[in-house]
Amino acid sequence: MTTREGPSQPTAEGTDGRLVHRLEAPILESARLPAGYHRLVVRAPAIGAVAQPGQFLHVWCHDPTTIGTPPAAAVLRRPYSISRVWSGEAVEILLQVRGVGGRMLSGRRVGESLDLIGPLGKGFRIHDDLRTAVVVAGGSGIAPVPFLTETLVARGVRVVALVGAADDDRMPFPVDRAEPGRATLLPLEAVGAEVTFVAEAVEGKLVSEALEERLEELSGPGAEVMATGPVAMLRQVVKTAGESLPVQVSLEERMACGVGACRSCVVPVTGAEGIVYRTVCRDGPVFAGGEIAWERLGR
Amino acid sequence: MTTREGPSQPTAEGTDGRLVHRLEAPILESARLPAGYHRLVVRAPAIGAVAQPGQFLHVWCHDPTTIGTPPAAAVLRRPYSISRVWSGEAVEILLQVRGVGGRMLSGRRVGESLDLIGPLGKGFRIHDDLRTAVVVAGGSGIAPVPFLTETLVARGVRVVALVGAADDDRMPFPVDRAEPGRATLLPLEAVGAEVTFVAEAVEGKLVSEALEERLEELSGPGAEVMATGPVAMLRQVVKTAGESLPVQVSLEERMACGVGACRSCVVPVTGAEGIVYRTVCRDGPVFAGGEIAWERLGR
Amino acid sequence: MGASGTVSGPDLSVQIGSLTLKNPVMVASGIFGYGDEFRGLADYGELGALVLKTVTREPRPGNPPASRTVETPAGMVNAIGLENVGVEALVEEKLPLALSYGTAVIASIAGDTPEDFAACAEILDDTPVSAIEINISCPNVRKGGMAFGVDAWASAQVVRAVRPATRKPLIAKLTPNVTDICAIARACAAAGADAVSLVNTFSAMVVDVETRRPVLAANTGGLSGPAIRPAAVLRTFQVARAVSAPVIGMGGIWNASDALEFIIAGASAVAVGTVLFADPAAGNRVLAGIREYLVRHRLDSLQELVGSITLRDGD
Amino acid sequence: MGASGTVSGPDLSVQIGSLTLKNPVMVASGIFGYGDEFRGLADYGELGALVLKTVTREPRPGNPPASRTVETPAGMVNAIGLENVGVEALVEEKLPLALSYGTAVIASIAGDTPEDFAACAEILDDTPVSAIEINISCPNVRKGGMAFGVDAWASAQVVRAVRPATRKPLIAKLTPNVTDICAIARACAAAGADAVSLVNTFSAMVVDVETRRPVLAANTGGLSGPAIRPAAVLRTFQVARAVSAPVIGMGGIWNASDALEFIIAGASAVAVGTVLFADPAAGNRVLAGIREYLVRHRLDSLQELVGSITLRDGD
Ligand SMILES: Cc1cc2nc3c(=O)[nH]c(=O)nc-3n(C[C@H](O)[C@H](O)[C@H](O)COP(=O)(O)OP(=O)(O)OC[C@H]3O[C@@H](n4cnc5c(N)ncnc54)[C@H](O)[C@@H]3O)c2cc1C
Ligand SMILES: Cc1cc2nc3c(=O)[nH]c(=O)nc-3n(C[C@H](O)[C@H](O)[C@H](O)COP(=O)(O)OP(=O)(O)OC[C@H]3O[C@@H](n4cnc5c(N)ncnc54)[C@H](O)[C@@H]3O)c2cc1C
Ligand SMILES: Cc1cc2nc3c(=O)[nH]c(=O)nc-3n(C[C@H](O)[C@H](O)[C@H](O)COP(=O)(O)O)c2cc1C
Ligand SMILES: Cc1cc2nc3c(=O)[nH]c(=O)nc-3n(C[C@H](O)[C@H](O)[C@H](O)COP(=O)(O)O)c2cc1C
Ligand code: FES
Ligand code: FES
Repeated sequence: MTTREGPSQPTAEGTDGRLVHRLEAPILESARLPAGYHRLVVRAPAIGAVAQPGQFLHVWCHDPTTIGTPPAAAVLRRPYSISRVWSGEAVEILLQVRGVGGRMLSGRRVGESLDLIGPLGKGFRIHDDLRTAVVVAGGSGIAPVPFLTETLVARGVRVVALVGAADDDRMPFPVDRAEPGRATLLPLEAVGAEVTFVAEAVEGKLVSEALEERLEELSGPGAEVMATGPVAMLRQVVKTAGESLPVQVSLEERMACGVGACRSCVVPVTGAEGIVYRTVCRDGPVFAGGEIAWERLGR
Repeated sequence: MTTREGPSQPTAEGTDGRLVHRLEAPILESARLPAGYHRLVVRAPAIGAVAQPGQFLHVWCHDPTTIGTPPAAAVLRRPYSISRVWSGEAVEILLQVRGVGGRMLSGRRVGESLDLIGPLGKGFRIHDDLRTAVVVAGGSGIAPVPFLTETLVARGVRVVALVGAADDDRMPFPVDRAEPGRATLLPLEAVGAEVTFVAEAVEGKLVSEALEERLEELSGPGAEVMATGPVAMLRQVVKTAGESLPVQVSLEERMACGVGACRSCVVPVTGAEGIVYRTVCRDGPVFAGGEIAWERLGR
Repeated sequence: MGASGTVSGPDLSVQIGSLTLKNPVMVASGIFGYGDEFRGLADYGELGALVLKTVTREPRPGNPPASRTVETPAGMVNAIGLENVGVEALVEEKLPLALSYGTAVIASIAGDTPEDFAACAEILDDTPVSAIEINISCPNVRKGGMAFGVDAWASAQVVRAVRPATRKPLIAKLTPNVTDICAIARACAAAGADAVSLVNTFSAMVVDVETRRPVLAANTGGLSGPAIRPAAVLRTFQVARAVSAPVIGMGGIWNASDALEFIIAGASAVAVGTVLFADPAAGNRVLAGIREYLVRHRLDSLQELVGSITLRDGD
Repeated sequence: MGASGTVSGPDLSVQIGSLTLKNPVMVASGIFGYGDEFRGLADYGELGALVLKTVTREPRPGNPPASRTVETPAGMVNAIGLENVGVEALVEEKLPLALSYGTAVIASIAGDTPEDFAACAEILDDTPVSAIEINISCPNVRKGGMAFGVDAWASAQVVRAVRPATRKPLIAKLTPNVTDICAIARACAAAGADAVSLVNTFSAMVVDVETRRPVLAANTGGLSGPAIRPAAVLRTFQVARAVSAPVIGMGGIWNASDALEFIIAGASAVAVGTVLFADPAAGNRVLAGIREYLVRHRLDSLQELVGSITLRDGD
C-alpha cells in the first residue's frame, strides 16, 4: 500500500488525535450485487486497524493515476460507509449505484487501486452499559450494518436488526422467507444479528412501524436504537422511539472536503444557544436523534 | 451498422452531392503499433463505398452510448485520415497518440463501436493524365499513404513514395534495411509503391532533401507531387518541387464541426482578390501547394 | 423515448413576439453556419428554429487562422471573429437552402455602428426569415460586438436603430460578461426587442505554456460548452425575472435535463450550440427528452414549465 | 519530478508587498477551513502560503443546509455563505494551529460595512498572519461580499477603510462577475492594496428538474473548478496588465500546466482551490511541476516567467 504524493506516514489529523489516511488501496474484490448494489473490497490495513462502525471513506471514483487531469463528472470524491472490515486488513464498501460516481466505481476491477481517504467522521457511540442495540436500517442504510453488528456482538451486545425496503428485490442480500411469517437476511444473521426484514410491498408496513410494534418489548435499561437510512425514516424512528430509548442516527449530506473544512455538509443541531450547524463529515455522520433540528433539515 | 439518432438513411450533404454518413461503426481491429501509433479498423461499408484518398473521418473518442453526458476532455471530435479501405467494407485509421483523444481511442476495443462522421473533405485530385505520383510523407503524414497508393496503383499510376521520419523507430511500420544503402517500408511496398524511407538520424537528411535529389529524375509530363506531413515539411516540398511539378498538400488544423460550418479550421489561400480563408475540413484537407499563403499560415 | 411524434402529445409551441415556434429547441448562432453544411446529419427541420451564423453588412474574413478554437475542460474557447459572407450573400445564396428545412430560420446580425445593424435588418425585412437576432455580444471582434452589449445605453441604441428597419420579431443576444445583465436586458426590451437570448460566450484565454503564447491567433476568445452551464442558467433565471419579454436560454446544454434547467428557470426556448460539434443530432435528442419529461410529469404544455421554479426559503 | 528539493534549484520566491513567499503556490480561501482539518493529508508547510477561510467580525452561521454544494461539469457550485467562527475565535483558537505548518498564513476577511472590514484587520494586525486578504467578492452573501466587489468605488472604500487599520500587506480579492475587472483592480490598488487576487467564483445556479427547485438551499452559488479556468486566465492576464501590484491568480487550477498558464499570463502567485477536494496533495503536485518546468526550460527564477506571455499578432 502506498500513499500517493502525500506523506508516506499518516499523521494525526487535527488536534483530536484521530488517524486519517490517504492511500491507494488495491482492489481485492469488485462484485455486482442485486438491486443495483456493488461490493468493493480493498486492502487497507491502516484503515482497518482503526475504523469504527459508522465511519466512512471518501473515495475518488476515477483511476488514481489520472488524478492530475480534471474530470468532467465525479470531480468530487464520494462518501461511502465502511460496510465490513476483514481481519483488520481489508475494508469493504457496499454501494448503491445512483449516479455517475457509483457507476464508475462499479466498473473498477480487481488489480486496480482505489484512491481513498479514511476512516472519516464519528461513528456510533457504543456505551459500556449497552446491552441491546436495536439497529434500524432502510434502503442503502444497510451498508454499515454488518460492521456495526460484528463490532457490537464482539462487545457482547445483543443486536436486533430491523431492516426495511420497498420490496424483497430492492436488497443487496437475498431475502430469506423460509420460516413462515418471518423474513430475514442470512448474511446479517451470519454476523450475529437477530434480523427482521420488512418489505413494504409484502409486509404492508414500514420498518419504522415494525419498530413501533416491538418497541415495548425491546425497551429497557441498556437498550438503544441505532438507525441508518433515508431522512424520512430516521425522523420517524426518532419520533417513534425517541421518548423511550436513546436513538443514534446516521445522516447523509452532499460533501466536498469530507474532513470538516469546507462546511458543505452541515446539518442543524439544537444546542444550548439555539440551532448550530454541525458537519456530517466530521461531527457526524452519527448524531443523537434528539439533537437534530429535523424541521430545519431542508431539501 | 446503425445510424445513431440521426436519420437512418444518409442523405446528400449540402448541395454538392457528396454523401456524408454518421454511424456507429463496429470496431474490427484495435492494435497498438510501434512509436505510439495505433490502428483502428471499423466496419463501415457506407463510407468505404464512397471514400477518396485524402479524406478523413471525424471521430468521437468516447463510447457512443455516453454521448448524452458531457465529457471533460475530448469534448470535440478528432479528425483522422482514412488510411485504408478494406474491400469497400471496412475502413482503417492509423493514429499517432498525441493527447487525450488519441489515448482514449487507443483504449477502444474490438466489439465496441466508434461514432464517426465521414468521409469528409476533399481528397487528392487524381487527374486522368497522371502517370507518376511522387508521394512525400513525413511523420504521421504516413497515415493516408496506403489508401492513396492503392487507389493510384489501381488507376495505373506509378507511385514513388518518399517517407521521412526522425529515426527508424519513429515509424508505425518496421523499417527494412535489408538491401544495403536503401531503406524501405514493406507494408507500403505491398500496396504497390516504390518506397524510399529517409531517417534523419540515419541518412542525415530530410525527406524534402531526398525529394530535391530525385526531382529531375522524377519530373516530366504526367508527374505530380502529393505531400502529407508537418507544415514545415510541406512548405519545403512546395519550395523545392513547386516550380517543376504540380504539388498537392494535405493540411491539418484544429476543428470543431468538421463539415465547413463553424469556420474553425481555416487556412489562408491566395485567390484572385487577395487572401481568402478556406476550410481544411471541407475545402481541404488537400490543397494545391501553390495556392496556400504559407507566410500567413500562423502558429 | 415515450410519446415522441404522437399527435396527442403535449403542446410544445413557443411564442416569440408575433412568431410561433413549433417547439422550443433551436440551434444557436455560429454553430452550423448558414444551415447547409450539417445537412443530412440529423433532421434539423424537426427543431423549433435555426439561428444562422451572424452576418454583417459587408463580408468579413474573421480572425487569422491557427488557431480559432481550442478545447478546455468540459468546454471550448472560440475566436472565429465573425467571419461571414455578408448579409447580401446570405440572402441570395444561403437563405434558400436554410429555408428548405421547413422550420423557422432566424438571421443573426452584427455591425460596427447602430446603422450597420439597421442596414442588415432592412435587407432581411424583405426575406422569409422568421426573426432577427441582434448580436451585441460577440467577444471576438474589436469594434461593435460586445462593446455594445456591455453597456445598457449602447445596447438600447442598437435595438432602437434596428426597430424601425423591420417588422420582424427582434431578439437581442446578451453577453454574460457584465455586472448587471438584467439592466441590459431591460434596456433592450424597452428599446423594442421582442425577446432576449443569452448567453453568448464568457471571454476567456488559453495559454500554450511551452511556447508561452496564446493558443488562439486572436489571443482571446469565448468560452462555451457544459463548463458554463450553471453560470448561464443563473443569468437566464435573472433575466427572465427582469423582463416580460420571452427569454431564449443557452450555454452548455448537452441533454434534455440541461435544457429543462433553463426552461424551469424561465426560458421560453433554448438553443444548443457546442454540443452539436460532438453530436449533430443533439437538438433532436434534447427535444425528444423534453417531450418525454412533459409526458412523464403529465404536463399538457411546455408553457406550464416555463419559469415554474419554486425558490428555496434561503436564510 | 526533476530537481525538486535540491538546494541549487530555481528561485521560486515571490514578493507580495513587504511579504516574501518561499514559492508561488497557495491554498485558496474557503477550501480548507482554518487549516487544521486537512492536516496529515499532504505537506501543507511546503506551500507558499495558506489562505484561511474568510472570517467576519462576529461568527456567522452561513447559508442553510441541504445543499450547500453541487457538482457540475468539470466544476462545482458552492453556497456556503461565509459560515465562520468570527475573527476573535480565529485568532484565539485557530491561528496557532495554522501557523504550526511553518509557512505563511494569510487571513481573509469580510463584512457588511467598510468598518466591519477595518475592525477585523485591526484585530489581525496584532497576530503573526503574514497578510490580509480582503474578500469583496463572495457571491454567497446578501449584504457586503460581492456587493462591494462589483463596484470600483465601493471596493476602494473598503480598501481605504482597512488600510490604516494594519501594517500587514493587503490583498484585494476580486470577483469576475463584472463588466470591467481592471477598473476594480485599479481602484483597489490606488486605495492601498498591495496585491490583488482573482478570481472568486462565477455566480451560478443549478436546478433540480424533478423537484423544480434550486439544488442549493441559498438558490444561487458560485462556480469554481476546471470549468472556469480559461475565463480566470483571461481576467488574470487583463488585471496583470492593468495594475503594477502583484497578482495572485486562481480559478480551476488542477495541475502544474494550469498554474503556469496563470503565471505566464501575469500572475506572481497562484492558488489551488476546488482541486484539493479531489486531491489534497494537489498544491504539492503543482509546486513540483512548476519547479520541474523551470528546470526543463533552464530558467533560474520564477520571476522570469511571470507575465512573460508573447501575444500573437492578431488581425
Ligand atoms: C456519510 C455517508 C455515508 C454513505 N454511505 C453510503 C453507503 O455505504 N452506500 C451507499 O450506497 N451510499 C452511501 N452514501 C450515499 C452516497 O454517498 C451517494 O449515493 C453517492 O455520493 C452518490 O454519488 P453518485 O455519483 O453515484 O450519484 P450522483 O447523484 O451523480 O451524485 C452527484 C453528487 O451528489 C452527491 N450525492 C448524491 N447523493 C448523495 C447522498 N445521498 N449523500 C451525500 N451526497 C450525495 C454526490 O456525492 C455527488 O457530489 C453515503 C453518504 C454519506 C454522506
Ligand atoms: C484532416 C486531418 C487529418 C488527420 N489525420 C491524422 C491521421 O491520419 N493520423 C494521425 O495520427 N493524426 C492525424 N491528424 C491529427 C490528429 O487530428 C490529431 O493528432 C488529434 O486531433 C490530436 O488529438 P488528441 O486529443 O490526441 O491531442 P490533443 O493535443 O489533446 O488535442 C487537443 C485539441 O487539439 C486538436 N489538435 C491537436 N493536434 C492537432 C492537429 N495536428 N491537427 C488538428 N487538430 C489537432 C485536437 O483535435 C483537439 O481538439 C489529422 C488532422 C487533420 C486535421
Ligand atoms: C464556434 C462558435 C461560433 C459562434 N459564433 C457565434 C456567432 O456568430 N453569433 C452569435 O451570436 N453567437 C455565436 N456563438 C455563441 C453561441 O451561439 C452560444 O451563444 C454559445 O456558444 C453558448 O452556447 P453553447 O455553450 O451551447 O455553445 C458561437 C459559438 C461557438 C462555439
Ligand atoms: C467551497 C468553497 C468555499 C469558498 N469559500 C471562500 C471564502 O470563504 N472566501 C473566499 O475569498 N473565497 C472562497 N471560495 C473561492 C475560492 O477561494 C476560489 O477563489 C475559487 O474557488 C476559484 O478557485 P478554484 O476554481 O481553484 O476553486 C470558496 C470556494 C469554494 C469551492
Ligand atoms: S464535506 Fe467539507 S465540511 Fe463536510
Ligand atoms: S471544423 Fe468547422 S469549418 Fe472546419
